[in-house]
Amino acid sequence: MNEKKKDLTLSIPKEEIMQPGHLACQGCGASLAMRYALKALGRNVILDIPACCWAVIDGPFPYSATGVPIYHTAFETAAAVASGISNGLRSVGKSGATIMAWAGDGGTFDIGIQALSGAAERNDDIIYTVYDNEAYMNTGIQRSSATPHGAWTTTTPVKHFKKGEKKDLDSIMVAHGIPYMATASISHPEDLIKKYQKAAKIRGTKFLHVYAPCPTGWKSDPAMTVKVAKLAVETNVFPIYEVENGNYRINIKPSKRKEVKEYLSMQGRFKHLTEEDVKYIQENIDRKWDTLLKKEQYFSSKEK
Amino acid sequence: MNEKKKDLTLSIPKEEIMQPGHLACQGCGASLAMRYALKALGRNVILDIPACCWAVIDGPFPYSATGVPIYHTAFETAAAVASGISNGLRSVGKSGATIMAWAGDGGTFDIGIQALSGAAERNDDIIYTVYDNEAYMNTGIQRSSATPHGAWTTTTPVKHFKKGEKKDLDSIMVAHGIPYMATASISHPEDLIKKYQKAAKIRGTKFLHVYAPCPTGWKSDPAMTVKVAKLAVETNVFPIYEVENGNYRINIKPSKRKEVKEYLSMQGRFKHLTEEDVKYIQENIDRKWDTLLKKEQYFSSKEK
Amino acid sequence: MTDDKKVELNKVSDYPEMPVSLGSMLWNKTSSWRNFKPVIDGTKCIGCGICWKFCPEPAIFPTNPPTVDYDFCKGCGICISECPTKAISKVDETR
Amino acid sequence: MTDDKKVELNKVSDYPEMPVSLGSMLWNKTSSWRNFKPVIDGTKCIGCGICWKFCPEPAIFPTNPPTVDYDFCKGCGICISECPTKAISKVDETR
Amino acid sequence: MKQVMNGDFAASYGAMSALVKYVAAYPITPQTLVVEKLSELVADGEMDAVFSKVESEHSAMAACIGAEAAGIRTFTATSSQGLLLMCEVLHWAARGRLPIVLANVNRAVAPGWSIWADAQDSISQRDTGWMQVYAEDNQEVYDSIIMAYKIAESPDVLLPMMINLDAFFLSHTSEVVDLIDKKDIEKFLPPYEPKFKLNPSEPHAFNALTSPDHYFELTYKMHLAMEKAKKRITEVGVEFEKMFGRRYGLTESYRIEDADTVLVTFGTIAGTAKETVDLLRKEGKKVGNLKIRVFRPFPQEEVCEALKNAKKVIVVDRDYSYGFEGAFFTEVKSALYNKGVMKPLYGMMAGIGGRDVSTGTLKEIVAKAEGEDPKNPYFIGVKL
Amino acid sequence: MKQVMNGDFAASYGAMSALVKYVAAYPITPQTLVVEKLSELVADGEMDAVFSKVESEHSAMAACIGAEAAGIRTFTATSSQGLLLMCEVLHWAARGRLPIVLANVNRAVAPGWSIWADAQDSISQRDTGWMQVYAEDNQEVYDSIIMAYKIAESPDVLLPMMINLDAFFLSHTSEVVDLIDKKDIEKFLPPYEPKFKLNPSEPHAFNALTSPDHYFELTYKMHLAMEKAKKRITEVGVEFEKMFGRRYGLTESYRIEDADTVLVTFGTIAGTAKETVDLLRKEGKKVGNLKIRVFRPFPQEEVCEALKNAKKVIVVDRDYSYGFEGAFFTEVKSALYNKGVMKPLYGMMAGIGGRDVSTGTLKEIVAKAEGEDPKNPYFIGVKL
Amino acid sequence: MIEIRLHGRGGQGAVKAAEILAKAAFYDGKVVQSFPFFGVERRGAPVQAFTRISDEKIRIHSYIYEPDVLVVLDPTLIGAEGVNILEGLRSGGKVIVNSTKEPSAFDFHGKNGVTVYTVDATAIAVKNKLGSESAPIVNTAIVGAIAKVTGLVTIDSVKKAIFDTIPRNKEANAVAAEDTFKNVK
Amino acid sequence: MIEIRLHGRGGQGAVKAAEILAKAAFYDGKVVQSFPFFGVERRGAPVQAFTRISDEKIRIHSYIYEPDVLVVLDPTLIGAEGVNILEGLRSGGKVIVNSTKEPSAFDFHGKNGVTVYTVDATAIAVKNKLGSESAPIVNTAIVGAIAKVTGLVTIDSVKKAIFDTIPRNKEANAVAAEDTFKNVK
Ligand SMILES: Cc1ncc(C[n+]2csc(CCOP(=O)(O)OP(=O)(O)O)c2C)c(N)n1
Ligand SMILES: Cc1ncc(C[n+]2csc(CCOP(=O)(O)OP(=O)(O)O)c2C)c(N)n1
Ligand code: SF4
Ligand code: SF4
Ligand code: SF4
Ligand code: SF4
Ligand code: SF4
Ligand code: SF4
Ligand SMILES: [Mg+2]
Ligand SMILES: [Mg+2]
Repeated sequence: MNEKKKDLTLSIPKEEIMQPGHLACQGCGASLAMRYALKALGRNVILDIPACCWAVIDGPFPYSATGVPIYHTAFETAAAVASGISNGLRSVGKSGATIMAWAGDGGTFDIGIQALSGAAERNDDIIYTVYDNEAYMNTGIQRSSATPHGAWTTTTPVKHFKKGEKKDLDSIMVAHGIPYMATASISHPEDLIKKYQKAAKIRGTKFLHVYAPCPTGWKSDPAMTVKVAKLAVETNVFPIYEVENGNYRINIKPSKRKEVKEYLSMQGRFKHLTEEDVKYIQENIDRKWDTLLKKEQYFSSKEK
Repeated sequence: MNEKKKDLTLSIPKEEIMQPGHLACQGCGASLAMRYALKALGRNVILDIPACCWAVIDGPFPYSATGVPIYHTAFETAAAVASGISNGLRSVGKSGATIMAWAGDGGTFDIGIQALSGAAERNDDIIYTVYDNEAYMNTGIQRSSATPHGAWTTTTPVKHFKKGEKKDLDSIMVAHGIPYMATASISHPEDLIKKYQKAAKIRGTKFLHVYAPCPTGWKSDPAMTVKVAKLAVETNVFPIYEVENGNYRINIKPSKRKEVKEYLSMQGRFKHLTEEDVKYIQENIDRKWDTLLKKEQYFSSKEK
Repeated sequence: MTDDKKVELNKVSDYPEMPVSLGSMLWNKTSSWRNFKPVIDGTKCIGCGICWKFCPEPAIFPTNPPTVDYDFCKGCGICISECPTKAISKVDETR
Repeated sequence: MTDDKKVELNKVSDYPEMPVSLGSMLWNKTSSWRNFKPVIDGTKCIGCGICWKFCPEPAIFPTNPPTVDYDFCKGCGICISECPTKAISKVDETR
Repeated sequence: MKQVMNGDFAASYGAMSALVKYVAAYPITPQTLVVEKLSELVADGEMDAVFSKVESEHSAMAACIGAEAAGIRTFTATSSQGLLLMCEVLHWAARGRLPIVLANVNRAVAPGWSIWADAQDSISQRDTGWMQVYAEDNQEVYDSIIMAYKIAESPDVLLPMMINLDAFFLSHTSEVVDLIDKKDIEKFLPPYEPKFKLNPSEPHAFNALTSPDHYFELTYKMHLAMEKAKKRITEVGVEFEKMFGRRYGLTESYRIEDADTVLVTFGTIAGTAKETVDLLRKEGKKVGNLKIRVFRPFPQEEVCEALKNAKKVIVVDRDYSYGFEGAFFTEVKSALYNKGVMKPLYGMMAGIGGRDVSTGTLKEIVAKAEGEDPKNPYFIGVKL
Repeated sequence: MKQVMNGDFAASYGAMSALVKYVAAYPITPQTLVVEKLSELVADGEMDAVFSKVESEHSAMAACIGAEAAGIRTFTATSSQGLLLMCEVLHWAARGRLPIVLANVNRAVAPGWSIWADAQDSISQRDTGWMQVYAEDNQEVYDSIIMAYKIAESPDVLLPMMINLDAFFLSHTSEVVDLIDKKDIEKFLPPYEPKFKLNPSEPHAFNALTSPDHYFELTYKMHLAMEKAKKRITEVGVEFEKMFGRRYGLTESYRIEDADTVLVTFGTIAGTAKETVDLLRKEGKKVGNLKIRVFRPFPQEEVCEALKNAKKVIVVDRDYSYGFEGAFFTEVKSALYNKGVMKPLYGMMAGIGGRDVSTGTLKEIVAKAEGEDPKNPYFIGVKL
Repeated sequence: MIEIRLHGRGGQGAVKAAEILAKAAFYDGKVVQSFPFFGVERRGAPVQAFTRISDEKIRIHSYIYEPDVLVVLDPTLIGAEGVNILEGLRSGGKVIVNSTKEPSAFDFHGKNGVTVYTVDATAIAVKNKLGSESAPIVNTAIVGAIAKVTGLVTIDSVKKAIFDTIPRNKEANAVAAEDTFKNVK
Repeated sequence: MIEIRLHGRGGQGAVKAAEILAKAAFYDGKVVQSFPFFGVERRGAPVQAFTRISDEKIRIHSYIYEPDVLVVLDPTLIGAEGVNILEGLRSGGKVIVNSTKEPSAFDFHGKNGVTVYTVDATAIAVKNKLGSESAPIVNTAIVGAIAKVTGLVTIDSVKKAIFDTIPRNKEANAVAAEDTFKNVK
């Protein structure tokens, strides 16, 4: 009966491991992040997830939407639990599955950084993902140290909006000397998936920092989630790069970087900012991008 | 009666704030570190000290050897308690004293890194000192993430000697974007004192990493404490440098770096190492020194 | 774990010893979250797969043209704004 | 807090409400830790102050030549090995 | 001034009214509204304080410890996992004799994750040396925080105090709260001026290594302080009533004089229990309620006195010491034992993990106790 | 094979003998010898296990949780501050139903810093859902760890277990310990094969958000597991005796049949108490000792049975629930109350902060109880 | 004591509506209590909120099982999968629905003594520029209708409560409430 | 039951000596217990260690207050500030000192029934190359003297215990013990 059409174009793996029925808000970037990561890694994966939106998204007891084993764990323990799973299985010679900690920015930049630092120092064989929505969303939008300068949150009210830069966790993790650190965005699933596939093949601690807009917390239109993420890349708000054994590679270099203003204006969390504030933010972005370019120039395998 | 001689040459402040009678082992580098730091800072100082040798050195209840107020606190809380003291006093307009967290490498690189990272992110107005004796000494010489590759400790017994590099906390702290990070050694008290004096004048989080040999844990001759520390500098095992607002400056560049072998051979903790092991260590030191030189070259205010 | 039944836990002995999942979330038809529905116009569709790629549920089947799974579509509108040919429209279900 | 007396805490009411220090450690004569004593030879001493600078206790007074405080010197030997003129010698106290 | 506000806001205003200078806290459901409200009050300049937005509850308590040791009045708030994460530093604050005040929203302990009402979090910290109050409504939350500073900072008490409020049933429930004027507060609450504090001109080392020669004496002083705290809580309650008309003690009795059966309850269940008592009285049943407001120090004298006429006692616990009983149940019995009193006593666990405790539930509990012999513990409402 | 070893080594060999595969631990005095010994055993290849040298106790327990959830037999050891730092994750292991075994060296809790014997650390974790054993000597430390796995891993128990040993008095004291052959262990202890584990071919989510509709039932299952654990502890003790000749139960009675006065003790004090009983018997005093070996689940039936003939009971606590009493004292009374038994009962706090409890101390305690009326709590040896 | 339950969607402000209602009753001299559904609110997902209004001290703190009044902020919720709007409604109860329809269009109108009232709060919100046109915010508006239908609170108190609670566009919100007060059927 | 207290300095191995003594007694069929002073050991600072030897199960776990035998590994400790070697020694007790001196050189010799024995364990350690010349380690050597003076353990068991306990130079350590066994006065 149906006219025979050619197949739909699929630029990312077809199999859906994460299933619908989950509890993410409409237009949630974090749910996209998981969908892509699992497409990249397949089913031979064990996840552990600390307190964060994802602890809710997966569904309540006795259900799960994700299709792979998940250990829900205490907020500050994501990396340590993953270490335990990985080393525990190694102790009995079962090291086949990919062990992945999957945590929010709060659980990573703040309360979980110690466990992460420890795992990285021991170079435990895990992937650590932080899906970054730049605040504590699960508890209702409080600042984290990943919250960018200028943003409103409930603990950085408009009169005291967040002051100070986002913690540079990427550089911190690079300083830990781990074999692989990469940033990725839900707006660029193909890049993201390639990075997970690469990470799965490397032994030791891999750190992936995934940009995941949150319409609820950013006061943005759920329909704009992907657009906002794309703009973050195009404005250099969130550069897409990777560091392998200390060697930098910027994966996406916008031919002409867009103005941060465009990015900010899509999000209610920034609507109180003055022109001057925006200028300050723009300058910082440009300065940081320059530093990153320098790092790529001086610290890359090519340069050696 | 005494023949009149000219005064003794004093290259560091004369006043002794720390007093004898304390409980450091013979030849303890950590006690020298405190002696110098207080000479630099004077008496208008509030210290907090987590679990570490210094929690014992100061003396038991109801005594204290140090001459300034000390809050002994839980192992993992040094930075957070200092933040609380600093911000608490600020809340009532009393911001005169220097607030300093004083912790061992274990309490800093490992169990205390989260509190430190948090304080740095908030840029709380404190000096954070880690006196680094490269292991948990107070509990009897267990490895920390500051323990160098190759070292024996009780938890890295000779057959499983410490593998993997010392965590590069200096770079980690630089990545936090704090205004001041510096290394110093008890073998170079004049440099050390200058750095404390500088740190005391900067607002925000200052991180000082002080090299403090431990004859008990390093199985070295107590009489050699200063010599060992000096050699660490001369071999580039422990480079002396500072980073101010992202700008690197190497303070001491050995004209000809000595062989690490000389340094290692003074310490029982390394006596099991083979020639090959030593070679590996030498290579790593040289590689790291090169990276540091590059950083100084590309990231310094001069270069701008 | 793939069927869409709710798990019956009516008495203590029905409960697993550990707090583990025993079923998927497919019983949870999130259609009730939606206040409009995306409708794909097959004539405008070029089969690029972008809507499928960016659906966060996922609630789009990768047919050509794609089909929306209205049991689960939450009505976020991402597919609508990402479709390069504006082949997807927003249909009010309210009134 | 600077005298060298031990603090008397003989009954509960002697104790401070909080666990705070009430005296210095100067009562703790660490001479008992020592198994040799450093002796400075004033004739060899050039007054460079290095021994004073590096004593961890500190148990050297900054006189010229320096004087060792034998109440507290623990006998670590640092002053001996750092003295540029070998003006300090190790004297056995044992036998 | 009367306002409609939820329990979290009541706690926030409590801290503001008590002239707190330093706050360090970390968000957790259902305490989040406290950190949000305090952020706002500080940002708006209504509250003259510094608020450190720290990276964990552990650091929240540690920062409060630092500030309090420097002689600053501090406040924090948390719940459940956050309170447990503080455990080591809770002990620190207590043995360090720092009169910090903490508002804890009673929430169930994971795993499975639960954000709902349950007192397991605070009950499991009963051995830390903190004083513990359980509030019945938002007014009590607010008032208790103000009184807490006066009690805790008493030179012969110097112990930290935890004010507990039930998750959602108070934290997110809006009720009328009467706020006290700053002028009146200043009359009621003296400034905090501790004898020992971190002060370069009077240097002391705090908390040094304490040998077996001294440690026990310091513990004993904690005991004396707890004994004294019982008196102070009562005194301060009386003073508070004189100034503000609302009375709070260690316990609160409701229609127990002639009651055959007495319910022993805490937190919001106490309010629902009073309602239930009235309903049952209408049915002709002589029931009363004893609310245990202060759990640490445990008011054993008051509890024994209040229960002396009861023929039957039912203790309702929204907590469970796994492998034994509800904590209130155990301790009430222990207190009666000390007085040599033995009577039928039933321990009922109810409302665990946020399960609702309605007047219906409490009626069921009373009916259960009427029927049978003491066989403990009972779990009320479990789908057996 | 008999060897002279300290308590920490006994704990280490216990883990090795129990065929533990994964260890994550962090050093703390006086537990350090455990991490050192295990490091050595693993390095030497004597123990076929992976040892993660984590960055804190919190991560030690978290890593054990991860490994155990993956179906691996795990072990950790800690003490005092370390145990408290684990608090949140202790709850996690218990409600997560993971049969992890932990050796805890009972050390006093700071501040002031103290490294000496005191059970406040573990007592203050009595509400976490962990089973708790208190060992009297190094042999019992070793044996208890081996039995712990068999008990904890029982499919109807699935609860973690903590074996406590007194700081220095056991941890650093060398005694003769009889080690069991691997062959025999394999007969005694079946491999760990949990029904649910992290396994990609049978995916489950563990510990998800649990609404008030379900949480209470899971708590109730913990209660059933604790009840079952009492039986299993006894059964496993009998089996152990059959195979290895040493018997361990929930409690242990010493000369109590005809005793007028019974001491109730735990840990090393129990041993010293037996010695004291013999000394006092020689003086003609009819004294006995009841050692409470297992504190969680609390063996209320056994305690009541053992105390039924006693005219006077004295509970010795090396711990103190600030603002109330010693924890053992409270719970013994509560247990007797449940049985309707009332008799003179004295709570004596002794040995706090490492103060020595000698036969002399225990004689003083008995003398005290002979003289006076119950006035609790007593603090023995405090320089009043 | 009167018990009211409100139905809305995560992000729509049903909780605020319940609170405004409570505050209004407080200004009218009543004792009040209001609270959200105790759960995890998700943008888009169905949520509930509650208000208790009484003349005496409200001592109970437990869920509302048998509301006297139901308020439905989003009409798509009626009949939506997994949502049972009518659960527990007392016989003789009132149901206020934000809808363009007539009360009689709802099949439960008149059954079990239940009366349905409708008001086009969405249109009123749009008219008053509350929220955006595609996502109008109706939470303040609807309270006017509640005031009218139940008589539990005066419209003046409702307006006062709106002024106290809403940070921006206080005036427009108050006008909207007045509008629904007048236009509910 | 016999109770022994050993005095040394942090880093010298007094604790190991106590343990070797206990193990030796265990090999001789005794029930034993040994432990260090419960405190913070500091390199150079005076420390103590203890051993109990008995024929029956040792049930007590408490400090030793009245030792039967004292062993002093470092003679500079005698009379050192804050150190009271003789504290609690039972009348009739024995004191073994590592010293070149004669027993009679110690003023407590013969008082209160106390007998002093001396042995130059340092010289013996140096001779056997235990530790360095400037810091000889005497802990194994001294146990030989204890065996001889007290008769509590056989020298063969002492040697066995040394072999079991000392990681390196087992032979030389055993020889040293034999030497002190022979040379104690
Ligand atoms: C110890 C502890 N403190 C606080 C919380 C409360 N909490 C749960 S999730 C969360 C925020 C998570 O933020 P993030 O990691 O950024 O994840 P997101 O919710 O944004 O996805 C907080 C504060 C907790 N569960 N445990
Ligand atoms: C929570 C906690 N875990 C462990 C300890 C035990 N502990 C005390 S000091 C210490 C080692 C300290 O090492 P470091 O910080 O390097 O200082 P050092 O002793 O080397 O001077 C340890 C593990 C503790 N006090 N608290
Ligand atoms: S709050 Fe944000 S991150 Fe969390 S589920 Fe909603 S959209 Fe996703
Ligand atoms: S162990 Fe090392 S750091 Fe500690 S007091 Fe002794 S010498 Fe100093
Ligand atoms: S509207 Fe959103 S949820 Fe629905 S199909 Fe489109 S992308 Fe998927
Ligand atoms: S995005 Fe548009 S064009 Fe592409 S497949 Fe979907 S409907 Fe067709
Ligand atoms: S030997 Fe050491 S302690 Fe003594 S004076 Fe010299 S440096 Fe100071
Ligand atoms: S180091 Fe030597 S020369 Fe210099 S002051 Fe001291 S004794 Fe004199
Ligand atoms: Mg986040
Ligand atoms: Mg160290």
